[in-house]
Amino acid sequence: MKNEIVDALSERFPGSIRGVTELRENLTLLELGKEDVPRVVEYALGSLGGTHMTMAGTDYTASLDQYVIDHVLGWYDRGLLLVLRTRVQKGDESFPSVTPLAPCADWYEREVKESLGLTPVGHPNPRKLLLSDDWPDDLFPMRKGFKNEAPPPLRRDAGFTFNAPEDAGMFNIVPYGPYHFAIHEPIYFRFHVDGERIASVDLRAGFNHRGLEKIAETRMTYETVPFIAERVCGICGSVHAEAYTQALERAAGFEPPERAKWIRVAILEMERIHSHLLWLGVASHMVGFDSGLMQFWRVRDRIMFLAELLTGNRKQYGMIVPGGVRRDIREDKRETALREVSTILREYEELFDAALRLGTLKARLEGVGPLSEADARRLSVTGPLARASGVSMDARRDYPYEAYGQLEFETPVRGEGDVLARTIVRAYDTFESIKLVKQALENLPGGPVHAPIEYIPPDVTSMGLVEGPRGTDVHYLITGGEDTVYRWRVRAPTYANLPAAPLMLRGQTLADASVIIGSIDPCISCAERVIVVDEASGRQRLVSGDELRGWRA
Amino acid sequence: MNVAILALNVVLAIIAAPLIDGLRRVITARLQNRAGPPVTQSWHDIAKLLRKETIPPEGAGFLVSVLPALTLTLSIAMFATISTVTTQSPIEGGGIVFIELAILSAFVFAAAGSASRNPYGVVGGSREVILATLVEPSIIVSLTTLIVLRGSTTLDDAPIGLGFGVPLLVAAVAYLLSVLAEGGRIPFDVAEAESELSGGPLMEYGGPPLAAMKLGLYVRSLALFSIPKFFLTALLPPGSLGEGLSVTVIALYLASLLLCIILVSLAESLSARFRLVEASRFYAAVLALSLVALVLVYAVPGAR
Amino acid sequence: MSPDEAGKAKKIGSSPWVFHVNTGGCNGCDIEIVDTLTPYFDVERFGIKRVSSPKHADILLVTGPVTRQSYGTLMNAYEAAPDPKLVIAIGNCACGGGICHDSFTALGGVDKAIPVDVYVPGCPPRPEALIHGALLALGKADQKITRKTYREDDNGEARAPV
Amino acid sequence: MSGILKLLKIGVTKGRVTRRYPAERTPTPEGLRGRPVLDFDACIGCGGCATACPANALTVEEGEKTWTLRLFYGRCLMCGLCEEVCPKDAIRLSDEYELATTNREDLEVELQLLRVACSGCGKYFTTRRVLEETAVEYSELAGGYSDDFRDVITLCPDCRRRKWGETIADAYREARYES
Repeated sequence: MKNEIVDALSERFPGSIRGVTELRENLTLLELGKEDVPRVVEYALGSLGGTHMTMAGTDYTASLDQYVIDHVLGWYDRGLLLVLRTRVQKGDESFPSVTPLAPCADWYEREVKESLGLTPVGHPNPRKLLLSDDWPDDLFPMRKGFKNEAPPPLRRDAGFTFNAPEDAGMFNIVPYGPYHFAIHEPIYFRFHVDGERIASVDLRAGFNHRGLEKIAETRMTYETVPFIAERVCGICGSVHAEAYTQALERAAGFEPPERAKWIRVAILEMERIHSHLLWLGVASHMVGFDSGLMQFWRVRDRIMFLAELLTGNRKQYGMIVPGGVRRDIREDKRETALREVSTILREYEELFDAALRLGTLKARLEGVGPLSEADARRLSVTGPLARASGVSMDARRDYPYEAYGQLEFETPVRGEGDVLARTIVRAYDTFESIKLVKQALENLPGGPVHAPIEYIPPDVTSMGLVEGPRGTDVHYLITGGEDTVYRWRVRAPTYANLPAAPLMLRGQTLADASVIIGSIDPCISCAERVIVVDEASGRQRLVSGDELRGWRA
Repeated sequence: MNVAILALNVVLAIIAAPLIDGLRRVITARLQNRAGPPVTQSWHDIAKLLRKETIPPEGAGFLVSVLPALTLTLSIAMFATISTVTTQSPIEGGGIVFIELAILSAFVFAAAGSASRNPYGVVGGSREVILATLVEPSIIVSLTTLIVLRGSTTLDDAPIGLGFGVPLLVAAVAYLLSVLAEGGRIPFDVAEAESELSGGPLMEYGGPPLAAMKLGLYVRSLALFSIPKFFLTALLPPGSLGEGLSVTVIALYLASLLLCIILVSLAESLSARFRLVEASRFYAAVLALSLVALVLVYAVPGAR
Repeated sequence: MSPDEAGKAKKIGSSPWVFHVNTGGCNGCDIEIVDTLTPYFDVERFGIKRVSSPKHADILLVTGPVTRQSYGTLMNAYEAAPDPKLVIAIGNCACGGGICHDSFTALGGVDKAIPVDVYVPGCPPRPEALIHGALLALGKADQKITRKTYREDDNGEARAPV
Repeated sequence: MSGILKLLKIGVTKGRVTRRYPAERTPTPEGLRGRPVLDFDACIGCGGCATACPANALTVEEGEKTWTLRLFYGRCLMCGLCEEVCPKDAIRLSDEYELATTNREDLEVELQLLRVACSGCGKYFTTRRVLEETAVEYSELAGGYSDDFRDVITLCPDCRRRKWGETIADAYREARYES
């Protein structure tokens, strides 16, 4: 098949592309010199309309004396993926930063810097992202030589450099988090507030960084990685298991049995229903609509009971593994499930009708936390956040996997770009998911649910793309020998979406901060990392650990 | 001044106020299809807080140790000025004292928040001040309407056979609406707003001081909830109520309390929290309504 | 349960206010904690209320394996909570590090940082299990499992459990 | 306004849905993944479960004369991989979920089996039960439980290799001698 994107890039940068490899259909790898990467990425995103999917650095010093850095770009409208590969030689651990030209690379480059020790030259804000304040600057956990068993001693006195407010003037510093009532995960925002108006925002996370990728690369086998992948996130765990499994199965050229594909769809969509209902409840709570929390979760609990019936656990289903699924859905359980799904649909319709027509709720959501379509594209945000800003993207539709190609569903898109639009997109998406679960269970084909994968070739670069409740989950995988992954890079949707938070918060009031942050549906443990964000700010100020401690909660 | 009734009121405040809050929690829970706590829950909460250790807010001084107790004292004093289960009021002209204490206790509560120096406490405190300046006038005006109609600044249950008229009705509605707002529950919990401000003024307090602040808020609510009864008893023909404890007064009292609690629960379970702007707009409308009532008292012939 | 814990539980009585500290959990346990507040399980029945400040807390519900970055904030929350206070470690990560027990960036269990009164394992624990854990902490439920040791003795006979 | 009324209708008509746990227990669905329980009599000590366990909740410690399997519920994901790999159904997931304890130790299960010594070098090399299991499995192949068979099966892998080596060497010498 002719690949217009590769052609366009070859035409525009004739001397830069050193090699073209088709890894598999619609996944092409381009070799670039490291000095060419920023221009090519900028052109591909800006002029060719691509989306930045992920970026991963891999330590190959043991075998090749070099590091490999891959940018993965996607074209949803064409169903294409492009890997831009560049190599950094050992001894010269630096590369030109892409961030000044394409801000969406910000976090990725900082992560590569701290975890592999490769310096992005020209990065405007190279602070820590996911490692703790007390982590030494010269210890790089994702290098293959680093052993899990030898962490440096804990220190409580380490500080973090926060950005100063952008404008001169009098501001109150209002800390938000790490333990805020409305957000169930630790993340730390610092607002500079003028009255109740938020003037600027800085953000520090990494509270949730558990180094799961390192564990997977050192301790796990191909068969057990899905279980740690599920624990990347307790809400959309199956999405991660599916994305990993997809990447692995594609690397092995393996097709799972037909029945397994349909069961996977049912599981993934059940998870989306519970996640969206959860979000609708939590968002209601964030704007002080506690009955919304109670009612949406009342309906949600039914799907949890159903999940427990089908998988044996309310979440962390442990269903999706390489080769298929672990449990079959027995006929009697399938019938119960179909009945239950109808009940859930009825209950949800009723609640949708009541809660989402509530004037006081609408008043709190409308016009709040705007994100323009241009900004959404520039930052390569994903999922409902992008779809509420008029960017139509859905990996289920655009990069079909499992049985999605044979199922009927729509992708709700809105253009307003405010919190209300995000709410509506999710609320309608829930209907689509209920429809999908129904279709999948009604048309479940016969046959086995698991087949062994005979051979997984080493050193294959593969990608798994799954549309999770929060957006496209991108798993980048390089297979290794001896039953273990060589590199596994999880790009959870929140990782792409959180950098948009400061943009949406600026100029809004403190009262709306919770729901604006919430409107991303942040899954901090997914993003697993975090720090800064405010690209625009210049001056910095050092904050000691003591100052942080004073805020407690 | 009737010391016996005063003492009765103080005891009543401490015993009944947490029960009122407990009842609100139960009704709200039922409207959310769940079991809810026992009615006595808020009591247990206060008792437990008293058993806890006090950790003073960081970096704050003298004020934080005094203001919580002051909040409680003012609230109890406020409740003590009115007649509750008896027909007589403990204090002559208690209506004026009541209004003054209502205003004062709101500001002391706000000050207690700001004194904790926690950014959320400060923001919550400033919100509380803004809200109080907006909502207290409507309470003052609608209460004044009642006082003018009854022709007495003493808040007691003397039946005066007041004719039922539009001014009284409008004043009662305006009062109920402002009481809703004063209850500090959703959608009016703008100052405490747990999911925005993590409890605002209350955030830095723990143990006994928190018990004092909480009980203060409960008693204050109870006091405000006690007023609608006067709109009802005023309608009764003169001499229909005896002296001292009165079954009719108690029945009317319980009914009006229940009405207030149900209204608060309904508002709490059927709406999202107002923002400061929306709350102010609501209060402005309520204030306008109460002013209309006051004007009507003089405009409608024979209203007084 | 030690007499000390029983004393604390008695003081907290039927008004346990909980403060939730996520020290790097995956959200699974955290969401189940919220789930216990919602209609099907509604722990307000037991007077349990989630509070927004550790200063109001009687019980700290700690989830997650205690990542390096959240260690300091966990300590702050623990120090800010007034006595008597109880700590419940919720989920595998909090109980023993779970799947990330050997991570370079996690301590691998809450008891490595602060004393834990009750462990509630599960990945995630069911809401009922969480309620059981809370009631156990308050001295209102009994522990269902105990340590078991099985030993084979010299003649090959099973000698179990010890 | 219609939203408010509809919400009120839900609140009033749906009634109380709260389950009465712990007074009443809702039955758990069949196939619930509760805590794994060990069957001491069935376990032979192969250690397959510990290898499969993604969270290292199951660990094996090999002493000189003892083989110890430790199960720590504080790490167990209840994924059921151990149940899948166990050849003797000695570990299976139960439907018990109330695992809260006040002591960390109460979350542990320890299972200790005896190891047997090699009939050649005297080194302890596997559990008695694995040996018995192997004996039963292979005795048929070997045409009954003979002394020869016992001599082979009770050797540790090193001794067995040496013995095979010697046997082959003998056979080779014999063949050369004959030629």
